[in-house]
Amino acid sequence: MLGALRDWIAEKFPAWIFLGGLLSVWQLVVAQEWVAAYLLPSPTQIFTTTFTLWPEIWAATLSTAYSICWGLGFSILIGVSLALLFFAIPLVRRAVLPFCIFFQTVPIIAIAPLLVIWFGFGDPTVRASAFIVSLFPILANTLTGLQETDPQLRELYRLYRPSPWQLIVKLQLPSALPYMLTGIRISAGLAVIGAIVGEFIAGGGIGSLIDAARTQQRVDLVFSGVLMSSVLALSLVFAIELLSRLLLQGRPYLRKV
Amino acid sequence: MLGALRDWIAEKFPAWIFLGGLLSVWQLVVAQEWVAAYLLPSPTQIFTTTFTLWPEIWAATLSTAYSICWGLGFSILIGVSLALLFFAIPLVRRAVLPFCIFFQTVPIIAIAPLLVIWFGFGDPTVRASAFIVSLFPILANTLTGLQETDPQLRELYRLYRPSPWQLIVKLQLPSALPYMLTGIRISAGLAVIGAIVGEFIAGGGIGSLIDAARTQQRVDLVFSGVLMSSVLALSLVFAIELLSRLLLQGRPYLRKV
Amino acid sequence: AKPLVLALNWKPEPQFGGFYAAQEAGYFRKNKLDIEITEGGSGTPTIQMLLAGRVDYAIVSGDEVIIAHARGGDIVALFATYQVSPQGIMTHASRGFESIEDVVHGDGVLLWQSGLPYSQFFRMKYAPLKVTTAPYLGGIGNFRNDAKLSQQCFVTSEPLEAEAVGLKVKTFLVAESGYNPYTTVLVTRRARLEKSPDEVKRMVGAVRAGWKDYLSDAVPTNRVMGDLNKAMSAETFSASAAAQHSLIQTTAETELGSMTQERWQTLADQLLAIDVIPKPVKVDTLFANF
Amino acid sequence: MSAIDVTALSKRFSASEAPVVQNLTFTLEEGQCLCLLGPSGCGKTTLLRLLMGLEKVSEGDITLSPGLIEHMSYVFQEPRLVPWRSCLENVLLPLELTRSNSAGQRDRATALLQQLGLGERLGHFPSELSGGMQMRVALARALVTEPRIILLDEPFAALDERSRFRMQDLLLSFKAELGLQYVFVTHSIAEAVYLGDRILMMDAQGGQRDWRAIDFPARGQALKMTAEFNGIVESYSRLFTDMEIALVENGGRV
Amino acid sequence: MSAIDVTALSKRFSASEAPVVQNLTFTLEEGQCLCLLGPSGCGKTTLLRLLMGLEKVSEGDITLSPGLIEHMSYVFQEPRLVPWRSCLENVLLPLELTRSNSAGQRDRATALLQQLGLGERLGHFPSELSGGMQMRVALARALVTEPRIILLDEPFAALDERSRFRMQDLLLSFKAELGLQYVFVTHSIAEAVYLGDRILMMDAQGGQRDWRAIDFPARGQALKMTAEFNGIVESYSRLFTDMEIALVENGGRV
Ligand SMILES: Nc1ncnc2c1ncn2[C@@H]1O[C@H](COP(=O)(O)OP(=O)(O)OP(=O)(O)O)[C@@H](O)[C@H]1O
Ligand SMILES: Nc1ncnc2c1ncn2[C@@H]1O[C@H](COP(=O)(O)OP(=O)(O)OP(=O)(O)O)[C@@H](O)[C@H]1O
Ligand SMILES: [Mg+2]
Ligand SMILES: [Mg+2]
Repeated sequence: MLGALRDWIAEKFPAWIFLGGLLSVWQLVVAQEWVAAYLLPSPTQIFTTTFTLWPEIWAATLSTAYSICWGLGFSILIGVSLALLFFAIPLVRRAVLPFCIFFQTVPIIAIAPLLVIWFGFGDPTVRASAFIVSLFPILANTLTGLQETDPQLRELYRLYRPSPWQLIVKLQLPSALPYMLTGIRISAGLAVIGAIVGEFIAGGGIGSLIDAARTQQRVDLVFSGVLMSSVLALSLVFAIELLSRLLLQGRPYLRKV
Repeated sequence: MLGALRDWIAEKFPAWIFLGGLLSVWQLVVAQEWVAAYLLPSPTQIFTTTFTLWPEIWAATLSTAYSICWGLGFSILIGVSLALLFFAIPLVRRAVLPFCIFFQTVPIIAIAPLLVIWFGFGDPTVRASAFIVSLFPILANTLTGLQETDPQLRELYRLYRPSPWQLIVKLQLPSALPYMLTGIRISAGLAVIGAIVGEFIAGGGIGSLIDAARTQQRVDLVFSGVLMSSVLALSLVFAIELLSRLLLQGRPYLRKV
Repeated sequence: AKPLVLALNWKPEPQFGGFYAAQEAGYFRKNKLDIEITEGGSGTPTIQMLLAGRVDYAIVSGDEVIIAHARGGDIVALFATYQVSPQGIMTHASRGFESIEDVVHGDGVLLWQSGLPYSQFFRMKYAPLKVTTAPYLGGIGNFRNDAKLSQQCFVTSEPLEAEAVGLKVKTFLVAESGYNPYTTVLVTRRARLEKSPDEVKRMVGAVRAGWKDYLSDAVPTNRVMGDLNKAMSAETFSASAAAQHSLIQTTAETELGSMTQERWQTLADQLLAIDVIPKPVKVDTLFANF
Repeated sequence: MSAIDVTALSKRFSASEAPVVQNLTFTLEEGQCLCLLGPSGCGKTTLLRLLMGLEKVSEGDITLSPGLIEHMSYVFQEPRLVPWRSCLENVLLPLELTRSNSAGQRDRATALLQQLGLGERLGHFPSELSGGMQMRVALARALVTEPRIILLDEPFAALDERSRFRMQDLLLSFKAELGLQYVFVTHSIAEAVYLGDRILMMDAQGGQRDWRAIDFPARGQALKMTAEFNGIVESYSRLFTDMEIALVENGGRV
Repeated sequence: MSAIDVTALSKRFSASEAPVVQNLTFTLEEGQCLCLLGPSGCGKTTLLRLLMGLEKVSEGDITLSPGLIEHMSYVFQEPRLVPWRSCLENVLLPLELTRSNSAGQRDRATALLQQLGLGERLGHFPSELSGGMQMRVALARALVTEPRIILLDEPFAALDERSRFRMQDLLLSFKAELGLQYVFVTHSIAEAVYLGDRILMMDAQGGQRDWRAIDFPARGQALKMTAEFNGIVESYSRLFTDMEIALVENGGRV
């Protein structure tokens, strides 16, 4: 376990290097005034702002993080369940799947009145927004994964007349795993943006902070918020990755024999 | 080809039935005033509005559709290319991939002034927004698809010392195809939302229409816009589906031997 | 009992100073009211929240009141904070514009929030517009970056920020064009007013007292709001509070926040003329002075 | 009573192509074991799949003795192991799926793998096993449920001669001790003659070329040295040659 | 000059486990063909993969004659066909990948498939072919590039006896006419004796049990009836039995 952690840090090393390079170039671009600081604050300024307002920013981040976990958790739960349902009953899939796309395309801002009225101010609306935005990728990817299950293995399992539940747990979910994990990774990023947009409307968290700062010329604060949201997204993605490594632990998934 | 089209219409039949049911329930809910009409207009009202303002709505839809195609097209191009690059050079993947997640999580509205300054008001910003929002799913899914290529087949191909290009075209892309298509389906929905948000910022198309209608509490018009954007997304998804069927034409992709 | 909710349509800023002052000075409590103020954000639909009964009092703009009526939403305006609409058009002084008409007939870009009634009013009154229009999303980033760009503003906000960063600006009030809706209007549902006119009366009283305090000394309340809204600096708070003073203050004979049927009627007629509302609206019952 | 009754059985995969299995009729009695012979591509696998219910019958009938279907087991022509399960987990799979995964049966699975020479490979994943080992895991997986009848598609093709002989005798011992029946597809005529109470030989068109009862008083590797055994093997060999000549004359497919 | 030179070759997959191939040393001369024999799981496939460069050598050396590596071909133990390519497209794959896809070579691919009895299956997808057919497609794919040496891992295991004999003679004719060399893994001792100029026999531990030159003046199916031929087969059979006895005595792995 500890060894895995060490490997993982080593693996992430190039990303840190790249980050360093990126920040240097950014700093240079702003220092040389190639882009005005009121449009794009320099990294040092962003860090200073973040540091100065840390208590508020941290509280906002926590609140957003909480909503994201809720929204993403529900997306995974509902997304995987729906995918299983659609897979089990193709008629339902053919009838309902197109309407799931609707979920993805409706701008949250357009249905904000409905959301706020159903869920009220604050967290519940934010969670709902994170959920709506992040549902489809998990659903679509899990469904594809289920449909791409090796038909030869399916035939093998069928020989033993498993219950549908067994078929799901012992064959279909394991073999859909790489698809699901990719779907979750995509959804994690979307859940973050969903939560922030939700907070534009319903208040609270990083979204509110960005919204207020945006109209007040506080680009540095806007970018602080953006920074924190990216940190949240990256932490989520890394957490998912670590978790999936622990889950798989050297098992050769989807590797043919 | 014609037969395929007929099959396809038959396959979509359940969706139409479901749509009918959904609309009936919706109509009932509004007619019975379970939800007030100023929050949720009835389907008939939405259709009436759409019909009355058809010239404006149609022009807006065309303009948005155009931006979406641009944005999604670029996403596919850049997403697939990046996935290939990341796959070919793992160091680059480890360094850069985390920052692609940044793209997904930054609220377009927060960087609106930057976008507008770089791309100008109007279509270019809208396209850029559609692109930014829809890049990641294609990238992530294609990359997963490439990584999940059957190692046994990879070994087989390597025997013949193919050029990297041949390996990509003849092995990796075909076997990543189901992943890619799912990624494109997810991205299609996101490109629609990206374009609309872009239009909130830069003007034009359905986005402007929704934005203006929202300020004037024209919920019916807001929903007309939402309706058209969903129609766009569904048309895209269906087009992708038809195209992929034509492309594959009975070839047993990813089916083991 | 649960507190009554007053929904603002934006973050704590001087435009809501009186409401926070009433809370701070305890005027609500003194009037036997338990009020919870909730802040809003981009796209917070306060009027729909009010209509749906999710909140008890809301802050909306004058034109929203008329539009809501035209769409069958029965609300009553109780207290109009801004007697003169603070909406304005901010231009670079270097352009040498003398009036709104110059701006809309000039070249360059004009940023305004799409769908705002006054933009429609301009389109009718000054037709045809020559300026290129684009959506306004807040902030003055684009304004700073482009010397030929004009934008909508609250005269209490953006022009002050622009001057603070050293820009020379010239600002025109939208009201100059003849379109002058009451702004930052306290509203409630008619049902609520009819059920307990007394509570509404106490509410308006507390708000008026709050605004009186705020107009005479904004500093303590600004400090409270500053804690809630870290994005706005203390200087901006006081500058903004000073700038809005004349737009809120009424003459000696009329009380703070009071409204006239005549002005509401003008607004309704204007909105009808520019097709924002489909049918005439009776204005005599749509507001109540206390 | 007959265990398997096949009447005028045909199978075609598409209307436009010639049938793959053509008009087969035979009866396998309770307790008897059947071997299938025939040139590559003649339809042996297809017949086995039809018996197992993995393919739909196009024409004709298959009747199984009542209750038999619940006690059938199948070994595919390729190992078809689950890649993310270890050797032992692969063998345990049928027990998990049929909800009969008792401790005793786990022991049985281990014992079976030991009998098949895989006692040291319990924890290996399929990709770490040799071809012959994979096939033996598949065999263990089919045997672990204690079936009454087992359908085997060239199970020993990837084994060396010695292991193969050992496996043959293992199968015969299961037959003698547990009453296990099997339907066995093989390309080795000697193996078919050694293992089959009945031999069905198919021609290249999927038709029934020969249907014969093989009767030895006792079976054992020594039998393979006897003149009688080799005579039978020889006669089948001649049948193959005849078919080939007929084919070449007709310009037909191989 | 020697084509393949192997010195003290060992391979282990992990440091903790016993080596899979152990201390092999042999030399194959130009023009000679080699057959590999050994119990299931002894390391034959691993040796073949080492020769092809598909596995890294752990200890020892493999030296190929200069330029040979570019003219090597490989047939895996399983067909390993590309599922989305038809039979003919699978055979054309190497030509496409080596950029030598001329019209003449397309014809050659079709001709090869016809020689292998698949003339009517050109457009079928792998999932529509029988096991033996798939293996033959794999064989055609390996031959289509006109290699100088071809490594074959039990290529005929899924074929009936007649087809197998025909394939054996086809291979011999390629050897005689085109100078094709091969390294051939098989479980059939007779096949090894029939096809090999040299036979390498491995023991269960991956070591070198026997290394012998087989010399017949001429080869043809009739050879299999001769006493000399059967004597050699018999001697190998005895070697297998000896190894087994030794194993049982040592309580070793199979
Ligand atoms: N799914 C399918 N679709 C079309 N044709 C098929 C399908 N499966 C098998 N066939 C055809 O049926 C015939 C018989 O195949 P089958 O696998 O039963 O042969 P077999 O006797 O088992 O051969 P082998 O000994 O090579 O395994 C072959 O010609 C094959 O091409
Ligand atoms: N990737 C691997 N990791 C670990 N062990 C392996 C791996 N590949 C093969 N082995 C082991 O190496 C040994 C030899 O395997 P190999 O496939 O070479 O046998 P073989 O002689 O070809 O057997 P068969 O006749 O059954 O095909 C086996 O014990 C097998 O478990
Ligand atoms: Mg077969
Ligand atoms: Mg092998």
